[in-house]
Amino acid sequence: MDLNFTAADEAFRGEVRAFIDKKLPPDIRRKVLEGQRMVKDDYYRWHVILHEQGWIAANWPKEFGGPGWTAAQQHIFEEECADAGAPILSPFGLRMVAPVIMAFASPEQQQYYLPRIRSGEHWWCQGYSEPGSGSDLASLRTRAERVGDKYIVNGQKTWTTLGHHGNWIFCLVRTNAEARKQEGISFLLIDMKTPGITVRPIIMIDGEHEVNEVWFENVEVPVGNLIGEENNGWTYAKYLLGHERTNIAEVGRSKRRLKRLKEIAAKQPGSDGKPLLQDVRFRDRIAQVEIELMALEITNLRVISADMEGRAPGPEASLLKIRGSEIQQTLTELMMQALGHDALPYQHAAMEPDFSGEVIGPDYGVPLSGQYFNFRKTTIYGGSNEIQRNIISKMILGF
Amino acid sequence: MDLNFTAADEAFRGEVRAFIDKKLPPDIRRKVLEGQRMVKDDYYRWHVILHEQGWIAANWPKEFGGPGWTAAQQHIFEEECADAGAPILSPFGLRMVAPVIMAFASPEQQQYYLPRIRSGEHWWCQGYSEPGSGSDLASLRTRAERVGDKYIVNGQKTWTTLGHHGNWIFCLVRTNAEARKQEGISFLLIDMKTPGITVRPIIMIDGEHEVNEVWFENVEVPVGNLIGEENNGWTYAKYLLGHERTNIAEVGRSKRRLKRLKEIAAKQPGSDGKPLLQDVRFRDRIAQVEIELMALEITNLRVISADMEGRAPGPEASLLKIRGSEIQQTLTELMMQALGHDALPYQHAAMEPDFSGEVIGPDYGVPLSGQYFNFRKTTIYGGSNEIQRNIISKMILGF
Amino acid sequence: MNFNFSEEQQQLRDTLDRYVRKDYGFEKRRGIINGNDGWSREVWAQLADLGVLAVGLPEEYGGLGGGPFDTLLVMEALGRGMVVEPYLATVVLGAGLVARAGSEAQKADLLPAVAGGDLRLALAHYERGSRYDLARIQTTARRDGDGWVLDGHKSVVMHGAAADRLLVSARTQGGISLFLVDAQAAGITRHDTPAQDGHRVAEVALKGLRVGNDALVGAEGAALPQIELALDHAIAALCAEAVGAMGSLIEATVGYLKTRKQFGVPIGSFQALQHRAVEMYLHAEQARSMSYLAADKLGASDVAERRRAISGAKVLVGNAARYVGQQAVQLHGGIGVTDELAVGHYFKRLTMITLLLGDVDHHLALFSEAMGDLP
Amino acid sequence: MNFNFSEEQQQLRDTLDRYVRKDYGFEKRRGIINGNDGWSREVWAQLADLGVLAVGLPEEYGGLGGGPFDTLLVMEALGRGMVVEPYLATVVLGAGLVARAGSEAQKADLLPAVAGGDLRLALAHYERGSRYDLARIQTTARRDGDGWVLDGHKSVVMHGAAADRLLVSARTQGGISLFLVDAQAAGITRHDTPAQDGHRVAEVALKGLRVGNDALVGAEGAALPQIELALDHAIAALCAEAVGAMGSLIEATVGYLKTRKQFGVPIGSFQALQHRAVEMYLHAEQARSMSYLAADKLGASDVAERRRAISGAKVLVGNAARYVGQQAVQLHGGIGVTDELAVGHYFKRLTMITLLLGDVDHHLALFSEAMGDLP
Repeated sequence: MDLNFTAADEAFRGEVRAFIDKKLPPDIRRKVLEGQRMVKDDYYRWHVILHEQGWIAANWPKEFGGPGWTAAQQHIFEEECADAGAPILSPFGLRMVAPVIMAFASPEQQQYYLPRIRSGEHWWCQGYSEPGSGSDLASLRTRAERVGDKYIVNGQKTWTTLGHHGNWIFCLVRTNAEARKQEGISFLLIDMKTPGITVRPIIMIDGEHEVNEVWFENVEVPVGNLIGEENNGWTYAKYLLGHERTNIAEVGRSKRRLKRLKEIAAKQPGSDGKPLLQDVRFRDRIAQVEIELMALEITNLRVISADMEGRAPGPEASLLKIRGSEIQQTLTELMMQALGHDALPYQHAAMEPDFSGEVIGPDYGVPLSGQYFNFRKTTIYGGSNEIQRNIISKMILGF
Repeated sequence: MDLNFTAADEAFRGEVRAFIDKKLPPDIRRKVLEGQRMVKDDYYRWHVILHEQGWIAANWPKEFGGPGWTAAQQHIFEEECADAGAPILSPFGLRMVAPVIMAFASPEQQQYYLPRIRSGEHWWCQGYSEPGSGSDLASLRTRAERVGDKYIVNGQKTWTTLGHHGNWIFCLVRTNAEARKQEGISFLLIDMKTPGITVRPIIMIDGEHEVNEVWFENVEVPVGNLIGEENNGWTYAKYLLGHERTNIAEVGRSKRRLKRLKEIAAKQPGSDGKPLLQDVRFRDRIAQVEIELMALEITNLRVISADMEGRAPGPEASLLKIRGSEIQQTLTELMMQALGHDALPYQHAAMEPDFSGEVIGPDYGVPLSGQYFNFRKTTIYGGSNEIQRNIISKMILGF
Repeated sequence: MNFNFSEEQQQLRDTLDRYVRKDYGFEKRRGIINGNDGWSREVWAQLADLGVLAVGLPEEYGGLGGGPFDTLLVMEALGRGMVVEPYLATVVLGAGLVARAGSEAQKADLLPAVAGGDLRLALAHYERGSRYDLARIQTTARRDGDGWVLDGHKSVVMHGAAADRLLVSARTQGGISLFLVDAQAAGITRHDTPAQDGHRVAEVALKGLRVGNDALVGAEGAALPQIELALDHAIAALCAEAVGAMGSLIEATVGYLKTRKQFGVPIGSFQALQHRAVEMYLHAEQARSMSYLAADKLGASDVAERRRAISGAKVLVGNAARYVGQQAVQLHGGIGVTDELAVGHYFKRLTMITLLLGDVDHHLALFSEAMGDLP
Repeated sequence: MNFNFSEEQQQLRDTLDRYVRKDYGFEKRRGIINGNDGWSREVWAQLADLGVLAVGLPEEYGGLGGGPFDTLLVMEALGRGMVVEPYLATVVLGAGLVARAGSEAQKADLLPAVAGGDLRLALAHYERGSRYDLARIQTTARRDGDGWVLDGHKSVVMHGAAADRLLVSARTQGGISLFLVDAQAAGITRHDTPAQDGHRVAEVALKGLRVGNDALVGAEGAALPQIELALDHAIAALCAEAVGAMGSLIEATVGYLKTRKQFGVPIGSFQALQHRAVEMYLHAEQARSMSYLAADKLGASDVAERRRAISGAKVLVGNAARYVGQQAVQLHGGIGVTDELAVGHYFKRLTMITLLLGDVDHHLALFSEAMGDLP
């Protein structure tokens, strides 16, 4: 039993930190740390920088172009990126479709897609959810009819994160309407430039454009874009959902936000005029979430340690998702609460880095209410926390 | 809209208060206020005092010997009794079986039982729950077989509160094993001196004897002890459960306990040596429960006001039960917490009023931990809070 | 003891409810908040026609002589429809202050115009750095001849840009004083901004603003208790608004739970979600009770008793609004966090209500500290 | 980074688990706590035989040289079986203090005897009115010839009556000092009382108690940091015990949910109860993590870092123990609040653990106040 990283791990951390310090563009870092609006190029530039370093595919095995890191190293890398204010890499290519391609695609598919994911040439989106199928994913209705060497795809996907940036989308589609609901589903890769695809923005509660609806109208997809076997897509989908959990707890980013929260609380006045950080009640709230986060960090390391030994995943991934999202929500709520009346103004334009108008309230306050509203999504997406509780219940209770 | 009592109500309050001041025996009052162990005679003496005043059957209509009070007066009476430290009157006769007798029993039964409930000659117990049927009351298995002009009763009841004091018990028994589960149940009154009845104590988590198991072995009950029609008992049981809600919220007693909590917090030292009542965190906890109780008092009055106008009961009774029990638990928890390490000693003998040994910790501390443990029952009994939530859900959601 | 509203009160509520439901739909509201002003003169005129603006004002100045429970009814109905017009700012805060503290001339000048829908008011009190402390203001008013000159900056003034006249607090020799100023006067700059909840707030800069001695509302240096009382009225009103909004939100959520199907059944058939909906209901009912208590105690002669009820209400309603808002979003799932549905907008309004005029921690502190003299 | 226990550690845990399961059943425990002493010499001897008493003590004094994680393993196993014998008092608190602060002679005198099961210790520090403040003690020790005379009253001393020797803190000229005294000495009166959780506590009165200079543990006036460290070890141990108890309680509750039928189905099929069980699991897992962190930081050279982890652990484990205990009772329904089932006893032990050595509020305050120097 040893909670500390090895000397080699710590050396690795130093290397990562030095690299980020040197290579992460300051304008991007500032945007992330201050919660300004990100554009596609911000993500892309960082992607390319990591690609050039050979670090883009942190979780990939060496044979597919990954850096060959241990789980601990991956964790350290994530933590350092989060702490430094590096943008979140879109997970849909690197962490979601890639493992499926590595596990189930043909060698030709692997050779075609994997390098393009690494280089950033392909920006992947996820075509899972549909308006009628949220938690009940397997009830999806988008259908792909095979005609000759093509699938004709019709239907609608939704909640497609950053779909307006993407050029490829992996979709669950129904290829057999007769079969039981999980059994008629296939896993299809679709070029978003194919005629018949329409991407429509969904404006979020904070007024931002982040997710989309994607409509398919007689979209022709070569059968060569099918992953694995037809009607076997549910297996791959489940593999994907169960695969990625190194970063599900978002410990790194929550630690950064905790730091930010304390900075804000040190600047904001309390009702007695002294800094809010000296207000017993507010500071206690910070303390409570900090303690919960300290525990989650250890829990996360426990899971990583089990992963390193290849122990079978238990309900821990759901645990990390539930507590991780709760902590994120508490942190964003406290940051908003710290603002008092300054949380009220909605300053859409001030979220641009080149905004030169008059900001109402402190500069750091601009994105905070929106972030609180937006982060309500964290207990909904990626399998809502209710679904996560069902999963744990199944494992510990059998019901 | 007027939240205040009328002048007439306030005058009534004065009358009640003066009466209690004069008539409530000081030894009993002290036991109640200080949480000492009560004996049967404590309850009985107070019962008789109220009976002599004509106030024993607060919730009964005049024609059956009640004082003819309005709902507001009943509320005031309860509140004053609670505040003064009067013992809780056993509800099983006065508030549970009596309304059923008034509504469904024959005139002869009414003339026999009701005066004896008022006088205290009959101390009633409740024979509802069985080991196998808690929340699922209708699954009860105690059976009564009709043989001539008698029922032969066999089975087991449990959680019989103060069953060791009682001489009558009203029971739900199965008189038709073939019928659907709610339909074969009858409502039977049983003299506890009948041969074949055994009362066995259940010791509670706090070490006290409060509830019992009651065993029936070929107990012969005259058919004249049946209320209403055979196999129609479920209707009467539901009537009983829905009937009594004036006092379900326990606002009066919680207000007294809140006062007690503040007294204790003013005496106990905080970690900084100043009274705990000046400790921000502890006082905030008191404040939170006090605010919740302020709201519940108004909610309770709203329900009484609706009752006075005969408006149909909504989910409010369940609301009062849920929040009322939560508040009781919080209050007992805070009193225990106020003791710090003094909450540890278990001083069973010191709960007797004539205890003359050395008390460890402050005198007022003796019953507090036990009370906290014991009060976990409040969210379980009388239809657990989960069942209450189901009831509300049914009403507002239809599920 | 009587928890019924009078026939007139019920009529008022029904009329306003009908108006809001019929003429203030979600899309209409969206149009209004995206418009230039962020509120609608047409709606304002209609509210005046319905008598809503007059209800809480004294009869001798064109009002209907209603009390806190009438204001409560109005606010609850406005809350149900998320009405963004400056009712709270103009009638509850502005006109209320004038009615209680103003001179005869000021009342005669302003109140009939407010009641008739021809004049809007705003209270410019809090400043950057005040947080929720009423006394921490730095705007100054110094005597200049037989008038005053005001300098300072008022921050996040509710509906400051919609107002024709502003009630501005400022430090004078004797303490804190209140001035009634023309919003268009030279020396005032207003910066209008949409708020997160669709309402509007303004920054108000005062630079060498000259006003006459007749601008003083109440006695010089004696404004703080009046401002505190006005804000207590506003808190009680916000509590009632929150009760209305929670009602709508629970209705929407219950409706969604009944109709949205997953796994072949309505999601409302899942017990964990049922119990969540029940907890929302419990919070909302307790909040309703506290909104009554707050309204009732506004007239208490004992200030401590009033403040206790107001702070208690803000705490309990704040906790309720937070729970109900967050759970409504959660139970709606993805569409709960979009701009498309009303749900998210109710959530935002409820969130801002909890922050306005003192958050839960602030009022818990006030309530808790007042416990000192006990027992 | 490695979250595995060594083979030896696993063996120790397995042995102890097997012993507790087999030889320390619920009825056996009931017999012990209802006995005169409230603990069993036979069990104590068996624990000694199993090596449990020696595991955390230095090798040079008959111990096995284990560290905080070994103590954690033992305490977790004892927690699983609600073992009431004075392990915490004797080994963790008493022997730990002597091992860290005692003289060579004291160590040689006491530690092998503790390891062998022949001697029990207790720390008599807190007094009535201390609440959780370590420094607020009034017992005095004054020099008398080449010895000391102690006067005072120690309150709620964990297993004070089972101890052969007591470690007593007292004010001396230089500050707070610690004395090792014979529990049978003239001048000591002990009043043994059962605690709510089946353990024993004692009131210890000291009246003109004479001890030699060799009774002093560590330097005169310098005991407070040592006592604080000892109590931090005890807090970490209590956290581990709570993790063990929560594990048993969750197991029992899950078992009950699976088998208890109502409405014709196991009550575990009700989603609202399922999610409650899940929340118990989440609390318990987070508590486990914090118990590791607390054990890890016991050896931190930076006292602030140690205290932060200890207080954080006591807060999180306290909240978890409260939730798990209360819900276990609630989910068991009526039988959960009887003396009959183990459930209620686990609940009582967990409750007392949250109160011992600083409750959630106390440690939250310590943690929160230490945040001052940030960021």
